[in-house]
Amino acid sequence: MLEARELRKEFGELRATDDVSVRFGKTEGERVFIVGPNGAGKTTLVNLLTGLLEPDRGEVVVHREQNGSTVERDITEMAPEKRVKAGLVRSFQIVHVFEEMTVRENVRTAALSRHEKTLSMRSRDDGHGDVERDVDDLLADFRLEGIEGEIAETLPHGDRKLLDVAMSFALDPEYLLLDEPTSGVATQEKEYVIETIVEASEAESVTTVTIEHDMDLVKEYADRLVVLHDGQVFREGDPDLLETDPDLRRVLLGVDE
Amino acid sequence: MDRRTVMKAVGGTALAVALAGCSDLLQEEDDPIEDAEVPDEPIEAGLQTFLEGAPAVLGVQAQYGAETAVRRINDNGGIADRQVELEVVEEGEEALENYQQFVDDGMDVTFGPISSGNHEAMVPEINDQGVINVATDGTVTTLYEEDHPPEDNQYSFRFQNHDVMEALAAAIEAVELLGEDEIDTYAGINPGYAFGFDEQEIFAAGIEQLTGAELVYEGFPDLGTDDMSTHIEEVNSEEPDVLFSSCWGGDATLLLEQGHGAGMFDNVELLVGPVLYGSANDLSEDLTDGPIRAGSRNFYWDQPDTERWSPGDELVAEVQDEYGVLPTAHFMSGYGAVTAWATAAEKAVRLLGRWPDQEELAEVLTNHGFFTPAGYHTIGPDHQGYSNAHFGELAWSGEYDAAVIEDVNVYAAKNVSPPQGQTSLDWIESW
Amino acid sequence: MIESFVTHTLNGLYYGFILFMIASGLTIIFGVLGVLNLAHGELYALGAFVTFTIVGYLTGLVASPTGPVSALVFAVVVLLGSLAAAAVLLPVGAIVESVFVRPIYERAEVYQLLLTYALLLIFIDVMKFGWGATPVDPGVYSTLNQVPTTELVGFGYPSYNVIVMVVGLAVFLWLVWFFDRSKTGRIVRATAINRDMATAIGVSTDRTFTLVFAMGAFFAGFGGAMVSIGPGTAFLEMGLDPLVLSFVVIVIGGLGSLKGAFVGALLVGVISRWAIWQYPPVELAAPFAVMLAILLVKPEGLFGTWGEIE
Amino acid sequence: MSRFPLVEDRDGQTVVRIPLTRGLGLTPLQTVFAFLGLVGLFALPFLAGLVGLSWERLFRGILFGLAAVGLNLLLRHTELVSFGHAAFFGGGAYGVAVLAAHYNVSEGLLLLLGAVIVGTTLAVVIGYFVAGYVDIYFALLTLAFNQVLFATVFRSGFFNYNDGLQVRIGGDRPTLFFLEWTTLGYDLVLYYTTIVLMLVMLLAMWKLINSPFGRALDAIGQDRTRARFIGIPVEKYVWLSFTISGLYGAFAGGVYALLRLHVQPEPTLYVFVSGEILFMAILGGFTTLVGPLIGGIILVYLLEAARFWVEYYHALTGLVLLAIVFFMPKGIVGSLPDFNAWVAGRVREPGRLQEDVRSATAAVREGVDRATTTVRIIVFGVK
Repeated sequence: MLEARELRKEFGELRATDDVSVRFGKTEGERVFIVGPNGAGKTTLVNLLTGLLEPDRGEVVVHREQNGSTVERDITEMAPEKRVKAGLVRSFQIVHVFEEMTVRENVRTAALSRHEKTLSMRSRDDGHGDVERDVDDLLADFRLEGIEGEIAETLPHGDRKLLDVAMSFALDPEYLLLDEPTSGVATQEKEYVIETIVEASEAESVTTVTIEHDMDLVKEYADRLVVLHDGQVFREGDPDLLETDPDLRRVLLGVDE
Repeated sequence: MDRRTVMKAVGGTALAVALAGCSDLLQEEDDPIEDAEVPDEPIEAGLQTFLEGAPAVLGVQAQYGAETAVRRINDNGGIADRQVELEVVEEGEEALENYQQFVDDGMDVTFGPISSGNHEAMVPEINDQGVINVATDGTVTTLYEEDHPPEDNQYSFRFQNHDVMEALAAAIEAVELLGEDEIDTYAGINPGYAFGFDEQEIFAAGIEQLTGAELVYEGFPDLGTDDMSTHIEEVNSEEPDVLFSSCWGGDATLLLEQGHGAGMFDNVELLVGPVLYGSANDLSEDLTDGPIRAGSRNFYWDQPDTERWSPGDELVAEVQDEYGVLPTAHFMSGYGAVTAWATAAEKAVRLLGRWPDQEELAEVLTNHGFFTPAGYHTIGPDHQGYSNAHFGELAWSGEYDAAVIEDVNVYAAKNVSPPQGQTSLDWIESW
Repeated sequence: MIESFVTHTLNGLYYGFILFMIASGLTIIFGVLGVLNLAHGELYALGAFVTFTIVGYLTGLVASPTGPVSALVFAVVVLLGSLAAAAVLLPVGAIVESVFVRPIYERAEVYQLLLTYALLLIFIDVMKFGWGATPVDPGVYSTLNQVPTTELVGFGYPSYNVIVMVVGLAVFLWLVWFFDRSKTGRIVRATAINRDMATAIGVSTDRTFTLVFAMGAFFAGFGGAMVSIGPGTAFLEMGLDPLVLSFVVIVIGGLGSLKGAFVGALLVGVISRWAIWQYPPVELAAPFAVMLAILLVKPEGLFGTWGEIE
Repeated sequence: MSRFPLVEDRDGQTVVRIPLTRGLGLTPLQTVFAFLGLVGLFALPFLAGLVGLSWERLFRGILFGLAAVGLNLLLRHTELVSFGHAAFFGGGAYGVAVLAAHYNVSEGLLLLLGAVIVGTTLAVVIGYFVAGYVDIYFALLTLAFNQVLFATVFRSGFFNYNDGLQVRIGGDRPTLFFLEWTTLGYDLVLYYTTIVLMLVMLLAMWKLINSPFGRALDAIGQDRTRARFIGIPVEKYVWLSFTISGLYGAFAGGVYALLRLHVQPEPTLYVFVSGEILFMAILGGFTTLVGPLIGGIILVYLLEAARFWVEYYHALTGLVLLAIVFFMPKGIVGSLPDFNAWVAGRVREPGRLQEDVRSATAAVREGVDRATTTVRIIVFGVK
């Protein structure tokens, strides 16, 4: 379980997250969706959890089952690349892939990292069979096999999004934080993107935390809902809240009282 | 003075007479070495010097000097009938590489460089390659005194006086002018590179030995800087009796300009600068104000007085005519280096009856003596040239519309340099 | 001691203003075009050489000053000459931008370095061809010092330095006004912040870039003019060190920030003069040590704003 | 399998395998070039003179070029522009000079080892501070470190100021392999030792940039944030590559000192030397492994020898560089394929050459027009 404890981050006057406390992965493979209006602090929360930003106060804690008991580990000070090794992986709202590499090389680079082989001096094609097998599987899972030789920057946007997520999965995550995986994707393709992610995460029982604006998708796929508003947790619970809670609707529509 | 006397006085050959600037004293043609077996092709010589930028203030004078000497040689029928062809190239930071290129190009002799670091780099290479180089400048003292004593050095020579000679001359000059008891404090503003550090060290040793004066400030502005105001302000606040500065070229004019601007000359009794006169052609009248004694190394064009010394007079006329400048000490660096080699070569031909090889020529050049319009020069057993050092009051000449020095003091080489085999700092301590 | 402190600080400010005038052009060009112009120092040197010619000619037309008033007239003539010399750099900058730099905006940025380095080398020889290989000096420094300035308040300080500080401040204020208030300046800023947006509202980015480059060249040339009329000389390699020092200044200040360049230049000027005063051997290293110290503590510089003129 | 040894078919392409480089290969054309290059390198001291070139100068070019190969690891892969690589070149050179001048170390290979240690240590220290920076901040920080080092050496008596230090022990040049040599013998032994070591270093670099580590560096260069979030310790890897990069410079600087036997700050440590090393990489073709080496040879040759050919030798060098920027857009080696195609095209249809000239003229004219208009606007305002 991944926990944010009273995380606070200020940018000048603005308090982007105001002592946010929330837990993800209460059950194995839980699908949590973070929703909220623009400027609610969603991306900041993900950035704090993954180490892109340092909190002004508060902690990030991972709970792990060990010999039948739960062990807490404070990772607030941990460098992002170490959190990745600890199973905490993310994608970005604006696609971050290695633009000049092919699709396959992108995924392979991530897989090499997962296999602790980035310091290896052996040639690329030489003796990394386990890595290549992983890459093949992922390309298949994300239906990228047909375009594995294409240079990343030439791909259509939807494929770039999928590639970004595929790279995250190549890291064998325990928690995967996805910052708007469907942003910029044509409406008819959104379903496809989310569906692909869900399939992959269920296969590996990865806990996913997804920022999403499309409430239809949220309703369809969320196990649990976290609503942020003005840097605070406004509501937390079942996706049915979207239907039942009038305050929530008002907040999400951005109509202030 | 008849022909025989002149010839004898300057070393016996028509060429030597011509380079001493006395050819009009020769009344008849005579070639004592016409029987010598000498190759027909011209002598190829290379000169490297600073041809552009700030140090070109010095370097171009050396070029003029060398060219003038070569012109005079060729007008007088060459060296044992061989004409000299001089190739001039920018020294830059690649003096060693330039020398190698000269050797690859088959040069018979090379001249230059100006920079002492460049010269240091070259000396071992010169001895490896075995093609004589007569350095115009590159005057760091320790080079021939300690680093490359005669037993390790066969082919590398230097014409211009070394640094100790001018720095000590500066110290003695200050004492002569102000009196031993009047100098209690001194300061230095010297360019922040090897030459400036060396000059300051030697001057300090000299002036302290002579007067017991105390150092109150030493600053080393960057070479080619555009602002010395901090150092000048420190001199202003310390008010030393003597200020020593080995700044040259643009640094020298900058020091004088900013010094005047900040009233520095009201705060020092005397400024002595061993190479100040090198900037003669860049000084304006107002900069020559103040108690400034400017050095001119081994040559000042009006010493002896050109009114009475026709070789000097002719040289100045020729240089002004040809280049439109007054010759400075660096002119003589080039002129003298060529002359040293040329007269030695001719001497060798006369001795051998044929053209000498490099080894023989080097042999003759060692302990060689010769004249230029600046007087008599010798190359010592240490391959270092020894000539008089000159200092005088910086002043303005309406006639030449240029800076001059007046009331010139001439220091014989033996008074400002240690005996052979002794190092300068040891020698100064023994005063 | 106190008087020394004041003088050293004034010397630092004077030097800082010189640095600012050189660096302002570099920071404008970098801020808007994103081009690190290695030939900037040569534009500065070219300004110094052109000043030698123009100011030399103009001062030949006026008689040597005899009193404070005529000295002031002389100074005005010299400053006008400097402006004229800097104006020569406008077409030079415009041509450099539109003929040489423009074709390679789309290429990897390192080619801009190679290109501007090539221009640096070519400019050196252009000046060698034009003015000869040895240094030149318009020789107006001591006359400028006859303008009464600090003596009026009973303090001896070279008037030329005072003139440089006043002129430098004027340059700074004009630039602030230009980018904050003038229409052209706002267009330039808009282009710097968002090229596409600027194009969308009908701004010709091509023209803006040429204009900015020409402006940068103008101020480089004006910096050269200010040095040329001072105690120093104009010589061929004079552009090299100021180029490197300009880097220091604009990095300390924060890239592309005009105010940053201003503060950075004065800081480098004053701190380095203080440092030389207290510990002379540090002279050569001082500006770089200041830069390292500032960047290692505040990596984005004092007024860090990426790609924006502020 | 192929009929030829070392030649195999891989992914439908014929490749030639080079010993010691499992998993790597060259195309047949590259193999021919590599072979010619090797022959050229080994025959250089004997061939250069025949075509009127100085092989010692070419040797110096190779050394600076090798430093540029090191710099290119950063430039091409982590996409960091270093303006301070003279620190390592000069550091290596001064490592040799100090050991020889102050500690009387007389064996050339030991001196070289000292050079590598000194220069690489500098890279470790400087790399530690700059690894977290990118873009121009990285460039100018490396520049500042370089200048501080230069200033220290320039103004320190220990290093004999700018006059520099001799690499001679009691007046004698160092031994090589504990043997004393004649002038020519020394230069030749030094050359061949260097060439052999350099080939090993080139192979190692080739291996490195094609390894997962090289991939990780590419990743860092292309998207630092993403690289961090796939678990690559970015700063550490940049630091490591910076150190390796410095090592190449240190080695080259050490050999330079052994060749020149006198080390001064301006030709080894000055910030413009850093610039030159960078420009060598770019002009030779920084997207290739050996481009920087070629760039080094060409730039050093121009900078040293052009003054013997023409009076305006800066301009000559500048024009050559300009020509490369505009006509060989990927540097010399990088543009070879395109250049071949262009020549072939013009040979087939000479008429298109006129077209090229026309379009180039038009471009220049258009540029001048724009410049004129702009200046008019600046001076007279918008009508």
